[in-house]
Amino acid sequence: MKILIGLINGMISGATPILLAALGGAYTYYAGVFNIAMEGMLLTGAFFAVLGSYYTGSWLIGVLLAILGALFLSLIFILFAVVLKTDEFVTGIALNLFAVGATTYMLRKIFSVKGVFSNPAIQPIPAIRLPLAENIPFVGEILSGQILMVWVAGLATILTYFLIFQTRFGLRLRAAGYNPARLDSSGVPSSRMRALSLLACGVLCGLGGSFLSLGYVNLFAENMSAGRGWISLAAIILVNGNPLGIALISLLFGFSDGLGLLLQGYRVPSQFTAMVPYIATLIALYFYAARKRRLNSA
Amino acid sequence: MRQKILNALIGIVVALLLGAVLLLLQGYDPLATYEALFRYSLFGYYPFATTLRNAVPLVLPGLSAAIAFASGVVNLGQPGQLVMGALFATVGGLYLDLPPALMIPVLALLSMLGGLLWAGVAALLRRFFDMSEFIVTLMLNMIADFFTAWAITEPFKDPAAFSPMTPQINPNGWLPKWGEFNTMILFMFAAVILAWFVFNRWKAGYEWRITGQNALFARLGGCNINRNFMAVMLMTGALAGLAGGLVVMGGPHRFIRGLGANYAWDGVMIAIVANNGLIATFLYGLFFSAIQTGALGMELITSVPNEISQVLQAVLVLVIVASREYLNTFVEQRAARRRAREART
Amino acid sequence: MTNNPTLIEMRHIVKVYPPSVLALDDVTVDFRRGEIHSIVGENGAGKSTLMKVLYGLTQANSGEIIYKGEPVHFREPGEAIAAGIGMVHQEIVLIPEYTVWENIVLGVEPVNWLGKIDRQRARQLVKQKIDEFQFNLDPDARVESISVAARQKVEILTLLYRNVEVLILDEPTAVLTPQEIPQLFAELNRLRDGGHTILFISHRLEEVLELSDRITVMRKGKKVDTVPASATTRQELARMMVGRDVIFTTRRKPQPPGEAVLRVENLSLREDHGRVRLNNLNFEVRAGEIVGVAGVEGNGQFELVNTLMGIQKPTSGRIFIRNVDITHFDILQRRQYISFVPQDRGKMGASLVAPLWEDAIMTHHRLNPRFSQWNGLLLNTRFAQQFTRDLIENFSVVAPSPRAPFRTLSGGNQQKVIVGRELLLQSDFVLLDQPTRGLDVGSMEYIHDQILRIRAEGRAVLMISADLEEIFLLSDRILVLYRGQLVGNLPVEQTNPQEVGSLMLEGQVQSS
Amino acid sequence: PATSTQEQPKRVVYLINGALGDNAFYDSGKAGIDNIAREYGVETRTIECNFDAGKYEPSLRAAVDFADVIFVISYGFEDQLKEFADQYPNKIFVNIDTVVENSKKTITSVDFIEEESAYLAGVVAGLATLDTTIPNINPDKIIGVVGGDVDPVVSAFVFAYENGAKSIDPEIQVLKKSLGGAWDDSARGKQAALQLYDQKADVVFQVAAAAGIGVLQAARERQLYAIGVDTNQNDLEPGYVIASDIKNVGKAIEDVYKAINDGTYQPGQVLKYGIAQGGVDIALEAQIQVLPQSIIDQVMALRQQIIDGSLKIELYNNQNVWQ
Ligand SMILES: Nc1ncnc2c1ncn2[C@@H]1O[C@H](COP(=O)(O)OP(=O)(O)OP(=O)(O)O)[C@@H](O)[C@H]1O
Ligand SMILES: Nc1ncnc2c1ncn2[C@@H]1O[C@H](COP(=O)(O)OP(=O)(O)OP(=O)(O)O)[C@@H](O)[C@H]1O
Ligand SMILES: [Mg+2]
Ligand SMILES: [Mg+2]
Repeated sequence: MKILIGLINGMISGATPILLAALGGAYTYYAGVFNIAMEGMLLTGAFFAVLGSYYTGSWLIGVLLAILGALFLSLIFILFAVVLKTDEFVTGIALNLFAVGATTYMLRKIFSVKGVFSNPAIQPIPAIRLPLAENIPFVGEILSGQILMVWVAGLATILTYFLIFQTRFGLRLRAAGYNPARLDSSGVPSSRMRALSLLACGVLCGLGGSFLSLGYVNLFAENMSAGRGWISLAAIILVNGNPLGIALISLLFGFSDGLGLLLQGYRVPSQFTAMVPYIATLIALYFYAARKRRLNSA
Repeated sequence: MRQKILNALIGIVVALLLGAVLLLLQGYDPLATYEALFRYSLFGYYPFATTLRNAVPLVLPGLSAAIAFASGVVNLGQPGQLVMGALFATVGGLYLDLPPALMIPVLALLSMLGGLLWAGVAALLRRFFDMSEFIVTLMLNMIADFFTAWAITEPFKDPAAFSPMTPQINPNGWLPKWGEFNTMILFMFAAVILAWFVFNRWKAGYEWRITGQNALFARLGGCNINRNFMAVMLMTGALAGLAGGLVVMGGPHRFIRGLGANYAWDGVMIAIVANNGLIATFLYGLFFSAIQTGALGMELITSVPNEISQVLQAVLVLVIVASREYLNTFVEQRAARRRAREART
Repeated sequence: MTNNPTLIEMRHIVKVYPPSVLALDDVTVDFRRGEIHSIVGENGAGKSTLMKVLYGLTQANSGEIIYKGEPVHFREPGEAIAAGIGMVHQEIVLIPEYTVWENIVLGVEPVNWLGKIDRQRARQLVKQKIDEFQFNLDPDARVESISVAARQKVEILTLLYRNVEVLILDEPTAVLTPQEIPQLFAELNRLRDGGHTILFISHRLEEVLELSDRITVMRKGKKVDTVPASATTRQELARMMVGRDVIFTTRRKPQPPGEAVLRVENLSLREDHGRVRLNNLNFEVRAGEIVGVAGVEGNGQFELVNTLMGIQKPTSGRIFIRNVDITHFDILQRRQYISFVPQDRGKMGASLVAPLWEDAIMTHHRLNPRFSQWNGLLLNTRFAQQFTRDLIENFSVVAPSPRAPFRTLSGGNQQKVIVGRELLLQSDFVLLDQPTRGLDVGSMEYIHDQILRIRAEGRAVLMISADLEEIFLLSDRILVLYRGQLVGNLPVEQTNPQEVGSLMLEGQVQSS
Repeated sequence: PATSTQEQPKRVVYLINGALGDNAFYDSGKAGIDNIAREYGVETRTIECNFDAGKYEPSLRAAVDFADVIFVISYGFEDQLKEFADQYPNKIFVNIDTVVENSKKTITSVDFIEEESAYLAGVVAGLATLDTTIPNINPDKIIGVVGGDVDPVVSAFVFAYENGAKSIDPEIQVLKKSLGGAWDDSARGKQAALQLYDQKADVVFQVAAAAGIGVLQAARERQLYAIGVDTNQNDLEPGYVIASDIKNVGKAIEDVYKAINDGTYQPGQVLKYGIAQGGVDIALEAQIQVLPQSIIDQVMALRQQIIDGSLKIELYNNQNVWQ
């Protein structure tokens, strides 16, 4: 029982940063921006979250700073890819490289450490206890005690869904991806929508980064995004950007990651259990492709 | 052509200037830093030889990516293909015993086979299940990483070693050195020339290029799209795999942890910076190798930390590509304005 | 109407596309309030560019625009729309995934305080406009599911929804059927009578004469003249456009057809969920014969081409060329028997970024052994260059060199390269899909001559065209496709455009 | 070739295969280097290879060009190290944490007996899991360990840890998780630890560098206990880290350098650094002391036995400790 609850909680916390980053990527996906900079934005967000929280003692300021940090990368992305029309893939790769170098450098410069900065003065994002739900067996143990950012991620999923499919902003955003010429000639510059989508991505990746460094664990480590930005990209592409689908894939990924660790207790070499999430992604892709083929032929 | 070279040079210069500003802001002396950077990468027998050698695992995956992208194939699996190639060559080197003249080519071929098979997995999944090679190759990179890690900690481990690694391969499979020059660079030159030749002179290369530009047109023109996709996937996989084999045969002579580092991924980046041009990929590969190699000297002499060289590389990538595109439009617009002025008079 | 006050004046407009295409060369023209003003000219004459400059889609290098007496400068279409000028592009730019009303309100969506789109109101507003202009459109239909003519209406409605006074229509009739055109014209006339100013671009001179109040003729970036429609003729317009006389009658000489080259037997294509795309087609095309395929777009032409070319597999039926059953051949095998000119140059006919020679040798490189070296491994580039130079010469292509990027060629020259490439394949059967779509009179004439020449050589031609005039001009026999069915197989001498038109629209000849 | 008669060295390089910032092994060595610089006024440099095999040879070459004394942590480039040592017999090569022997026998190796301290860590964990008077300790005899990878060094830790725990009570079960090389992914480290706690382990030993900090944080979250590694991490999560297994690389480096400076240095030795030599140790003191004095006394007694040689700790010998 405890293991199962642990697995579910692990799934939720594993999914949260991926979900937040992927939701951010969904905006750019719909706006027709090929954005692979989520990895760098997560990392930058994680760094600035710790920076803000450590110096001010307020996790909220940490989160805000994380958003600003990730937004800074968004601005560079906008400058190069939207204004100067540089190839988006190149811009993304360069920004990821930049984020690793810059956060490592700042870590050394500001905190005079390399590798990990962990300090009791870093205020974590609080966990939300639900006194009512707590008494329900099983469900209560999952619902209560989740870190605030988990709920934020859930909310962000719904909000993103609403924004993209129900609002003026969303109609224009998707138009920028489907046919920018149409949007341009209807008087809304498509480049503006692309820029806005990148800003949205920055905000969400900032939140995701702050979850990494102030939520699940309470420290900054070099390269602590550890490929989650790439997984979020795979999640987006797998479900064509649909926010609900993204939530599902993120959970699947969080689950298989935890499952991989758990399987180690059962005589599978750790390198193979570590592959589980990636193999799960491939399997998801298989079913997705099969479904698409069916739809196409129908 | 001259314009292209000029644009590249301007981009590099602007990027280096920007980098200098960054260094100044952080309180380092940019001149001394660049001096150290290039002294440890270009000016000198050993530095130059090292730069050439370090270029191998950048240029080969770069060529692989350039050919794939230019053919409309999104093979991003170079990192995985590289380590699989390295593993194949290593295992071959552990169990085979042939005279060097045979052993070296056999191991090189084995490494190509490793990369080819790993790319082949992605190709087959795409071909028969319609699974986008973009995601598949990315996932296979991770899987290859763990798989090779397992291979060197379990079945092929060196029991005498303190960290996961295989024993050394048979010395007959070691690439000889000429002075400081490692003969692995010969393989690189040969690969560049061959790849260029195949891509630009072969009939298949012609079809790949056209397919990359307009797949429907190529298909209607009678090109066998599926076969070409397979061929490109396998060939680019083999190129990346070869890089892995050469790294083993010319470097530590065994598969050790961290063998692949970030090379292949940097190679992909280089291919894009080079706009998928093969010769340009080669040149940029040398250039970035020089930066990476020189970073060591930079660290040693001016104690600029090596993460600064990472930032510098990011700036280089962005600025080179942005300025190339900016300069192209700038040049064209200037010509247009001149033309308009002529028309008015 | 021709005496109305001037609404827009464009003065001394110069526009160069980088690096050096002089698209507008000192053009001065005026448009009056409440007129339908047509602009005609060959491909590349600069018609679209002139309108794009007015609309703010592209910026002129010099010159000025006076609108309602004030100098204006629109930096983007939004500003032009705000000032009351709207444009429907030559290529329809709608979002197929969106519904009609979503396309129309995009950019000026009615929303509630949350930013949520007020669907009810948006649909109602669109409905109102549809009714007001009697457009007969379903606001909830997805654009990908409606006809080309309906899409055109969506484009026009989009502008009317924004209350523009000036409507710019860039070749709106190019994609319409003969029956749809009068409807559009009636709508335009109604708009004009309601006080709108309409700027209309077209190649089709008889349309222009019928519709316009005044006509401006352009040639090679220059304005030739502006004339009242009532004071000119088709011949005169054509002469101004191309700078010489143009013949409009057929030069097709009678010629007895030979034996059957293409034979299609019981060809059907059914999609998985049962929709019938091609329904039991039976026909043949004989040597020395041009067979035209008429039909409203979307009635099976696309699928006919796809099954003939091997892109789609027919559900049943067989295809023979000279008694060889090619039904199960792959594309390359078919290419030994079929020359094919596709309808969309950029999408199917060539790679725009490749150098000209690489586009010119496609298919030849597989079929003609002289392109091979080293047992077919290597491409004989020297021969390829020679081949391209010959093609350029024999098909009067204007191109700087075989190495010039294909996209730098003008549309007409691109089409000549493709036609030349295909005709040089020497196959017995030639499949032409809209061979002159979007081409100007000069290029069209040239391509028509080539088609007649291969007929004279005794090759069999199947030509799909949306242009009935072209079909009647060239064909010996006309096939009419209606809902995937062959509803007419008529020798050209025994029919007329009205009959074919009815077959296209109704699948049968009206009894009235 | 006696280096002892040579003039005083001027430049020292600390060459590591990985990167600084592990809060542990490499950093501890760096501290020793910094102390040398301060005490003897020599110029020092650190070269990090970031686990990039392509950098090993050029780095070694640069180090040889630059310095007279080279301290290396040579995982991965033992072969090149031998070559260079043979080529430059006048330079001093000190290899840390592994044993490398070149044909001219000039390389000095510092070998840490990590089994000694890890054994004691196992003893601490074993005693703690049996002592239900400690808050939140459950009656199950289960403890855990999280390793960064499954390499021989981590395996040696796990091996001795298990032996230590079983020496207290053979029924104690040791659950093991490895992060498959994700040394820097502290979230993963935390998740692994949480799973162990959910499987009823009440003490988890981390051998996972940066990822291991996540283990310590998991202990706080579950209100259970962890054991730190390499440096004294007892106060990183006060009240939840009950001990740290310390590896004092800096001390070894300083000792060797002192010998060089004093002229007593002998090339080609293998210097064993166990608890007695101050190379490894167990640290129990903490701001908030969780362990009862009885346990502390018991561990200290065993530690003393190891120092005076009355307790011999079994060394790791390539057994598969991961089941
Ligand atoms: N890093 C660089 N430094 C200097 N010059 C460069 C660099 N990168 C590219 N160039 C120049 O740009 C030119 C264009 O490269 P590109 O690879 O497109 O040419 P190519 O290989 O001949 O083309 P293709 O591969 O299509 O045949 C190169 O020939 C080279 O002279
Ligand atoms: N975006 C562009 N870049 C470069 N050249 C262009 C561009 N658009 C048009 N041109 C060139 O400018 C000239 C005028 O083009 P324009 O589209 O105005 O002609 P048009 O009269 O509308 O022709 P058509 O009847 O084919 O639509 C042509 O030579 C064309 O090739
Ligand atoms: Mg090139
Ligand atoms: Mg036009």
